[in-house]
Amino acid sequence: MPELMQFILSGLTVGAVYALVALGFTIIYNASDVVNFAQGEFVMLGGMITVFAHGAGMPLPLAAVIAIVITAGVGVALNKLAIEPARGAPVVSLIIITIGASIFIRGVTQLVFDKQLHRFPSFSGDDPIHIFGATLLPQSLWVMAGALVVFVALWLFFTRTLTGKAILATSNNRLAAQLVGISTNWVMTLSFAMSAGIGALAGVLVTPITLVSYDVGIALALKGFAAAMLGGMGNPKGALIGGFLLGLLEALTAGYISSQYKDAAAFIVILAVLFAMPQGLFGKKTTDRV
Amino acid sequence: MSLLEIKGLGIEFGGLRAVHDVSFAMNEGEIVSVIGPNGAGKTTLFNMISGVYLPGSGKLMLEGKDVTGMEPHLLARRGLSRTFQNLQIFQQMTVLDNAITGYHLQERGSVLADLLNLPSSRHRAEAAREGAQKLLARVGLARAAEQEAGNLSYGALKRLEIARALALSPRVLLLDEPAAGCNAVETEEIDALIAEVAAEGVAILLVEHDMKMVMRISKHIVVLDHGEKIAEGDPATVSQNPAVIAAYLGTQEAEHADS
Amino acid sequence: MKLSNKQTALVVLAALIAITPLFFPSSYYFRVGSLIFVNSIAVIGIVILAGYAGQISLGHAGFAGIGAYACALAPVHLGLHPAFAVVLGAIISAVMAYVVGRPILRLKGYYLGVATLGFGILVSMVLANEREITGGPDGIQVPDLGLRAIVKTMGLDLNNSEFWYIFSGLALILGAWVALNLYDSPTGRALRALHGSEIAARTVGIDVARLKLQAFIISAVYASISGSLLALQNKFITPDVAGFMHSIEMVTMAVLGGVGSVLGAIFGAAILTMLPQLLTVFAEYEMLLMGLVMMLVMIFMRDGLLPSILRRIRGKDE
Amino acid sequence: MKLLSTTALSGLMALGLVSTAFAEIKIGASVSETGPAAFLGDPQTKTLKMMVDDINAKGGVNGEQIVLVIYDDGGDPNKARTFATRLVEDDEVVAIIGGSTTGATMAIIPVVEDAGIPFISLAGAINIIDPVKPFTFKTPHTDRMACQKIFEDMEAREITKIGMISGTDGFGASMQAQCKSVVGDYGIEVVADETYGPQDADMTPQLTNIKGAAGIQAVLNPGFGQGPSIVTRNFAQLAIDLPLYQSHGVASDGFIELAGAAAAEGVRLPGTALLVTDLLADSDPQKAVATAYKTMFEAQTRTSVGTFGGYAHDAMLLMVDAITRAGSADSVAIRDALEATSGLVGTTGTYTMSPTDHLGLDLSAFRMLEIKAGAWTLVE
Repeated sequence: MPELMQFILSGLTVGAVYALVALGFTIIYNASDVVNFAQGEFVMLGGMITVFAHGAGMPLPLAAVIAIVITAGVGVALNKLAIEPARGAPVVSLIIITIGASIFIRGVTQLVFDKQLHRFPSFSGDDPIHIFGATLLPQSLWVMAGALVVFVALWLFFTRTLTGKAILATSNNRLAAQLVGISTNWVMTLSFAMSAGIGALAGVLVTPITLVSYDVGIALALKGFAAAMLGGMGNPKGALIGGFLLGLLEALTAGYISSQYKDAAAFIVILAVLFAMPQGLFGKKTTDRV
Repeated sequence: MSLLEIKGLGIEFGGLRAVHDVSFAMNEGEIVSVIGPNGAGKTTLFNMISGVYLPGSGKLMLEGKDVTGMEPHLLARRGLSRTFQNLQIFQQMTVLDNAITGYHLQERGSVLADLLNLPSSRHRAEAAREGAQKLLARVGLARAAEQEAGNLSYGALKRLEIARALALSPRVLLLDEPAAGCNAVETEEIDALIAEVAAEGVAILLVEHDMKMVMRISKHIVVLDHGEKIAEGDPATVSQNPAVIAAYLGTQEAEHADS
Repeated sequence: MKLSNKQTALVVLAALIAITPLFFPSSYYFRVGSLIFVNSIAVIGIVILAGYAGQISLGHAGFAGIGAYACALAPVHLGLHPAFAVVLGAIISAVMAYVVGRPILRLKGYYLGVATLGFGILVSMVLANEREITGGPDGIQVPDLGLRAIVKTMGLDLNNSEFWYIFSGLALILGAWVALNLYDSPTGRALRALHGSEIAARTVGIDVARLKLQAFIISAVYASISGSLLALQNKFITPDVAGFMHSIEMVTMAVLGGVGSVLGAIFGAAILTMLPQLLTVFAEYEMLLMGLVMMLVMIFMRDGLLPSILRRIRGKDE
Repeated sequence: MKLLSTTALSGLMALGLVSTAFAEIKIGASVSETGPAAFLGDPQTKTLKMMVDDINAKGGVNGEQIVLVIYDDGGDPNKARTFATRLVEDDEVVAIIGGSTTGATMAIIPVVEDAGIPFISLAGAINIIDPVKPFTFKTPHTDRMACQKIFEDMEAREITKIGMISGTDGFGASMQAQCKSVVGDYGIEVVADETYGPQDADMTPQLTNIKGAAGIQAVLNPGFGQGPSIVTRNFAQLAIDLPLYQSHGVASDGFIELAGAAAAEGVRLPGTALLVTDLLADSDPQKAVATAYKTMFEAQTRTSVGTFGGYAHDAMLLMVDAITRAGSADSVAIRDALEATSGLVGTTGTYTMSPTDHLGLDLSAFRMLEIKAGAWTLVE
């Protein structure tokens, strides 16, 4: 079954990309109940800044670190300038603010950098690894490892650290969190910085595979959003599994059914899952309180 | 046959028994109160009776028919309406529109007629509007009719909710702390209103913390503690029941310890 | 005689549509005007769904796509006159809204968002992939409505932009009238009630699931007609009409202008339709400014442009 | 509020309410400078601007300066139509260049045909000029010609069974359909037909299926943007030992860079003289034009020149040539002159138009290129 193996490896590669984007969504959502549609732009910035820093002569690892730090800064700015002033606004307004932010970031990026496609070398070369008759590029392993590491780190962060618990507490009840002495502003700043940083890390990891240009963010954000909702928004486990599931679904549909309708298959499954489980696979059940 | 009969109702949230095996019955024109310390499960019981929560066990009979697990809007059609402990007012709508909404079952009709503003639609709306204006006068909110509901005081909103619930011309009315947050005068007005409505033959189920009011107007009292019924009877019997006293004293101590 | 809110809104709208052409330097402005009207019709649908009933949709362009392609395909394959193709599109959209809406309207907030998004993407994907029927991503020709020629025989010779300005202007007034009727009607009140508190709405006897579905269907018909008018006006249509960006554009227009009111939404549609035309002077800064405007309005004028502006004007009067 | 009034003011200025000069020829353009087709529109915008500057610096056309009014339609046909209306009705241009994508072009056509304004499209599809419309011309080869060029090469290599993997964007889908409609003429059979989305990250499942198709001898990938680079890399990853053909959609140095020289080794595609200016014989009529454009573009943008910018170059060249010959800036005169274009050498090929041919190129203008050691070479 080398074909099946190849489909699965492809699905895991693409799924890891989606999972990384979905994990970024999770943190901001946990801290603020905001689904940040500019998350894809963080990924794009990670890739673009690395490309240009590397192009300016910096070694790749340094360029990547710079990209992550700058993007985290952009995330903090987004929170301070756009999300915090809009606190309490309805869901649609927040969607429009974050979409506005994503258009803005794209607009700035194409001015500062350019509109061309870019790529930088894979971290460990391009010699395929052979697994049961199928092949995998070493960069895919980097992306998958990245998704897993980020997941484990987040999981530990949310369950083992005081700050992580503070973020969850803020999400559950902002006022109560303030009453017990949590600085909710700090929590928000931190979660936007983390989300943006993870997004940028994703950009650094995936650019050698997917290439990058100023407008790759929307498609990534949509898929990441879908993956996060499939898994259940706010749950890192859901984001990880949702991402991989989506990637596998697409690859298997492309392999066995129709490559034209692979995205359709993914969305039909999402609709079916939400029909059966309105909170996604791992989302919290909520009861109306009256 | 009683108008409303509750037979062994119970529900669990995540393994926690919120309400367990509660039974009682009420007839036309009766005022029955459910009392008990905070967290005893009164509101949860209300939510089950009004169809907001699906009961985990037990039965709910309305006019002898099993209506367990029926959705709230269907129960409303069968003559059951309610108010809420934490106000559920339509904040963005005017006071009058809030009250008219109570007439939904009478004023609803063809959507097409509504879209095209056909005479049938206007007549339905007009009839509901007149009814709502009368009801607002009855609860003393006639003057505030055109205000946005969000601007009203807490006490006024409580009365608005009662008006909205009355608009359904219910046979059973569930009032969840109607006098909470009201001053003495307002409480008295609500008190009188409840008695008046009951006199018209409506069965009223009441959750209320104002014990003076409960003792004064209830015909029958059901006492809950930790989700279970610990006593029931007329006000005099219940107030002397040792279990009831213990439950209340216990919570009072706990409350003191808290503060 | 004192006018009701509804009458005032309709009079203002009709007057604006009738008077502004007097100031048009060229017929290009008729084109922009007619686009504003066509967009407004879709946006009124969003007002009914999101403003009245409080439900979001990130996939309404899917219905616009159905309406548009009905006009492209029905005349060719079914021999239907384009005018009836508009009706057919609206019927198909309504049926689709019913089928899709029943399961997904149970979802709330972002979950409803992703489900509607999925629907929109499915429609645009079918339109792009079924090349033999739909012409694929490069689009398809749409037959002429034929009405302009009839108007010409009646002695009124209008160019394409002028004709569509008048035609879609009338359609918009009709659409606004219907939406304003709904607002104050029993159904409209029930929709606004379930927006305010779903649980209270249910306890007064409102069948929430049914009403949400009705709002969804009505708004789908608006989107469908808007798509049809766009297709007939452009005489050419591509799957972009059903795309995610078009869905977002609809919602943005509604919310930016003021999703709670029909006039506000039309105002939003007007601003967002004109903005790209105005921003052409800034060339490469266009995108950046577009994003900036979206963010600033939502942050500083949370209820939308029109309500905020009106409030400011009234505030000065007092 | 201040922002709004500023925008309104600049809007008025843009709408031309503030003075215009005289003795000038206004040429309009609507291109996809941003959006999914920015790969096309971005170099096209730059090319048009630098050419107009260059022409004006050299004294203009017939002694008059050219004014270029250019709008970014983002590849959205609806916007393209609005901008076309604006160019015709408001800016009152004498001719229009643009429509980077077929969709945008098809939306512009009714406007220009209605108004009688000559229009040169920069998009590929054959139905732009077939059937011929009086005022519509185009510079790029049709996608059908690209298919024919590729299949000719396959035929010469005795390839009879191929697999196709196409992008689902307009470019890929249109070329996929055209290729399938002419493939039979060359005795070639498409035994595997796969697609991918324009933003997809991995095409190994599709390529695995193609690899497994019985008797397959070559693979063709119609598409543009990042897709073909990823396909090429996946092709190498799966070690598919077959000839890979790309389309003219990726005919620029950027493709070799993105796909990587190793993965792109041996890839063939139909390109234009632009990519191989150094390899052209000095006697080649295109050498001078192509070299001049390449030098100018690369000096001003510091990005490598590509086929798409070349289309805009040729469109402007055709337009200026027609205006010169017409001796006036009258739209109908320009149209007639355009139709009478004969032997005009552009970067894409040599144009000879006629009332039945509003493209004026033949297959000879395409050159089959092969990537060897990270550079373009001519296939003889």
